[in-house]
Amino acid sequence: MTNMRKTRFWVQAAIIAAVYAVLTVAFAPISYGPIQVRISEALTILPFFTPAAVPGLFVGCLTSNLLSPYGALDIVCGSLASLLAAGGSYALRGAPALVPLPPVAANALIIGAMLRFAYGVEPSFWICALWVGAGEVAACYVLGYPLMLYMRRHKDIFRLD
Amino acid sequence: MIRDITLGQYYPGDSWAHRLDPRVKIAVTFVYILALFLIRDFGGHAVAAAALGVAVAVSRVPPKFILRGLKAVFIIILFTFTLNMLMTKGEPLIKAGFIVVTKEGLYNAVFMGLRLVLLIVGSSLLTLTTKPVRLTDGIESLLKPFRRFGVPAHELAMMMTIALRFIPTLLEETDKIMKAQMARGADFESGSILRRAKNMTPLLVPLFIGAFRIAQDLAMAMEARCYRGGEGRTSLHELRLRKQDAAAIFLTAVFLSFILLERWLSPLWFDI
Amino acid sequence: MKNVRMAHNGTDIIRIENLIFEYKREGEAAPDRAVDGVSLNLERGSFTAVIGQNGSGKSTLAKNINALLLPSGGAVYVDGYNTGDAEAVWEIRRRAGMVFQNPDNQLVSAIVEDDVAFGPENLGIAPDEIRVRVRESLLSVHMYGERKKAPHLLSGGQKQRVAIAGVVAMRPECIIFDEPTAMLDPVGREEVMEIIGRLHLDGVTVVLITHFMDEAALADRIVVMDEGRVVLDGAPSSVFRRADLLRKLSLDAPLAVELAERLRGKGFAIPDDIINTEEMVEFLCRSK
Amino acid sequence: MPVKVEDLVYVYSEGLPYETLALDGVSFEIADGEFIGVIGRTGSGKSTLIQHLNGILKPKSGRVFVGDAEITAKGVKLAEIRRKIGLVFQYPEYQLFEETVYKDVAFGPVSLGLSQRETDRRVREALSLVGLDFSEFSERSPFELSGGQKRRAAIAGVLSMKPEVLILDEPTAGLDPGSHMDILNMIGEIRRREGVVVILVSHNMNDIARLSDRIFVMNEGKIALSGAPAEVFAHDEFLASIGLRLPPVAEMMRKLRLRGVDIPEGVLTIDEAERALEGFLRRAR
Repeated sequence: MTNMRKTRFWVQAAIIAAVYAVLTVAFAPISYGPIQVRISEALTILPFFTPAAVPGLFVGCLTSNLLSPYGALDIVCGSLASLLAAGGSYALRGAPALVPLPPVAANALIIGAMLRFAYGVEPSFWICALWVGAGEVAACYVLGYPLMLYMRRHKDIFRLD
Repeated sequence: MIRDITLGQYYPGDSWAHRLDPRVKIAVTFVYILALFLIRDFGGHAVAAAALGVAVAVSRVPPKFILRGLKAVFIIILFTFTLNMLMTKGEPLIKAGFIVVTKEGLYNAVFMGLRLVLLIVGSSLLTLTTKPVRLTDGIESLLKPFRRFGVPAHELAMMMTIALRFIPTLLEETDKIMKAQMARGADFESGSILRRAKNMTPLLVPLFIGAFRIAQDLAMAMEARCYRGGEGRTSLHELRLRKQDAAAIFLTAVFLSFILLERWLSPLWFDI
Repeated sequence: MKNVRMAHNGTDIIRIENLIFEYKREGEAAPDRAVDGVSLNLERGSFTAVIGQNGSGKSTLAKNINALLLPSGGAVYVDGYNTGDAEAVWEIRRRAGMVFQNPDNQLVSAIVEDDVAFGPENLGIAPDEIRVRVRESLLSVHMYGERKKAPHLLSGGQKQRVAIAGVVAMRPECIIFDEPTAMLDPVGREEVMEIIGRLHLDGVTVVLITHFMDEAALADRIVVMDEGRVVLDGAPSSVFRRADLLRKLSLDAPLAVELAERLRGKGFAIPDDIINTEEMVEFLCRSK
Repeated sequence: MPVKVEDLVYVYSEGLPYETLALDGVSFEIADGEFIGVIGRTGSGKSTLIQHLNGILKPKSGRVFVGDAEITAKGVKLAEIRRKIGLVFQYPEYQLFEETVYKDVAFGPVSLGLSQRETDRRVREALSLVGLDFSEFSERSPFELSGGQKRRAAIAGVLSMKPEVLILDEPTAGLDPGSHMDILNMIGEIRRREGVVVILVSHNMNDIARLSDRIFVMNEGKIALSGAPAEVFAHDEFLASIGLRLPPVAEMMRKLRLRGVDIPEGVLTIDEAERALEGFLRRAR
């Protein structure tokens, strides 16, 4: 039944993308001063449960940016960062505590670079990277990690067969 | 609570711009963004702004919707503008206490600010004149040649279609779950970030389980309708290049050559 | 390898031979046997209703017909193709379409006409032919006016009709309806049942899985299932005569049958082929 | 615990393209212990109305009283309303999330800040009200239960708040006839043991006719008709004009009357139908 398994994989990925977009569109980020915590980033732990989350989070970011008024650059950089982050999280699925790390790193570096070089945000790349990174740490570790531990109980909903 | 949002940026219309092939519009947008980064002075910006003005006029999208895109990222633009102005070293123009505005700072701030505005408006014109579903067709078609390098073009497009289909449904489901949990005492808005993280479980867990139930049903429904991946699949909306598409490509080429010409000749005209 | 088709005697489109289906659940020693030895032959163009409580195996049986589930024992043949033969699965699903219970979870695309085109696109049909099929099938379910709409703006009944159009557009010989009206309001239920009736008149073989007795009464054959086995199989009037057994399976007979049985108990001669309201009203008017 | 509603008005997505007048001046009173049936086509305002009664939605204008407290008054916190009004949404099992049935049912009482002992007492009582044996079910995961059991656990999660008014939106949606009957009997049992006001929103005219003391017929955001079941279902043309069906028994009687068969008014249940037809057949013989 490999066909059914393949279809399930891509449909599961598409639904993860939809949930990501819903959480991005529906909830204004919790902001603490300049730091923005997007609730949808809590989903970056999903690769721990299913490989379908790698394309899922990529398309989720792509679709939610398409639906929001940001520029084309956000669409490309944001989605690229999500893809690398999800790939990293999947690779680290053996070490649960590290799973939320790749999204923090990927977003900090890529979005930080975009802000610095494309948007010309002063003063330096590192400041931009830290600014984005702080928001990601809050979303991935404070929101994402507890959710990951909680969802381990419902592992069977991620089954592909 | 759930914000009352209209989904997506598409402004319904039947203008020449709306009817262009989505692949052409995507390509033109990226060429435009590339051009913006090639510009080194205000002459270039003038050309880019003029081209954008023509495109907006042709698309007949009211300014209110065009500016909505800017409103959303206004804070970043303002933030960038002030930082550039204050941080760039050079010949001071205004000094007030420790705040120093230099000539280069002002030039830099205005230059970057203008580029950012053109960038945002330029790319939002793409989503304003193209339905998300048609954008998906365009992206699939553009990615097809890369299948040889392992890019799953069909699967990505199918994923976007399904995501776009279920975002409104899942929004309603999220609203229902929140209302039901609030009726039982859940509180999604107050408290420190730690408290709010814990409060998210009564929402995120049922939402996940509901979403994966949808995925299970949908996969079966697709299989029942003979879905077996992209191989041998046709499409109701076949993308065909038409006369206006060729015209748009030609005009874009003209625009790009203007930008390059201006960038190459600019040292003669401006000595900044 | 061209898939091998059984010698095909024309009349039966679906043949189920001693079908056994087991769900394996972790932790449980013996697997749960959802379908326990069912044999059924469904004629081409027939309208069969399969009724039973939740857990009686009726849905599992349905998913074994179009190879969404594969038998643990016995075999299922659709138009001569064996569902166990991986090569034949695609051919089987071209002939046996399926409509599911949840209206939302079977619509794939973000626009109605794109969703109806989904099936024909999978069959690799030429775009112009797809456009014709989409138009015809949407017209047949009175949803052509909504073709440009997004599914989430439709009512439950409208979504289910779009789902039916999506299956009809593939021109199947048989359509399996797995509790299609369970999540609809009364108006939506009537709309869907009216379309199912018309499809049957147009020659489509209909298999209706339901627990609404008034819907089962429309079929020309009713199969009653309990705990994975067929416990009753026959014309509606003969099945409904066994109201005692139905009540034991907590399945209530239609109102007309219930009333007819009570009046017979009071000594009135009520013909036993009365199974719906119209027939009861007709009979009472004649005996004025 | 009577409920009073005065001239409730509510508009969906005000000022946006899809702006709709969902409630257009709804007023009614419900006495202690009454069982109210609410019927109306999809989109007639049923769900919007009940979400005003438990304070989830705030009206554009108009007031809602539960007992003597006005829950629509400024500054009334949701916490107080929750003690009075329990709302069971459609497919309530979609909101289960805790790892055990006990914890899920305890979520409401815990959020009310009740003591551990009081919470435990309420969970036990709620589970017994919905017919789930405490020892067998409390420690099990809600997600291992059958469809019917999950729904009961979800309803218990509302009952554990000990509301004085219990609102149920389509509690039997998607259930087979067996579980359908069990859930309705359970609701009858809850009403008998707890003496709560019950507001049942349903499309099943049989259940509404059988269980309701009074029926509210919603149409385009207004209560177009209200009264005892026999009274309401006598207006068959009006109900048909707003897309509503009669209970099957009433429908059969209406068809008979149309064909000149004289059937007494107000025949709603199968027993009444049996007596009426018996009388008719005896006279006709």
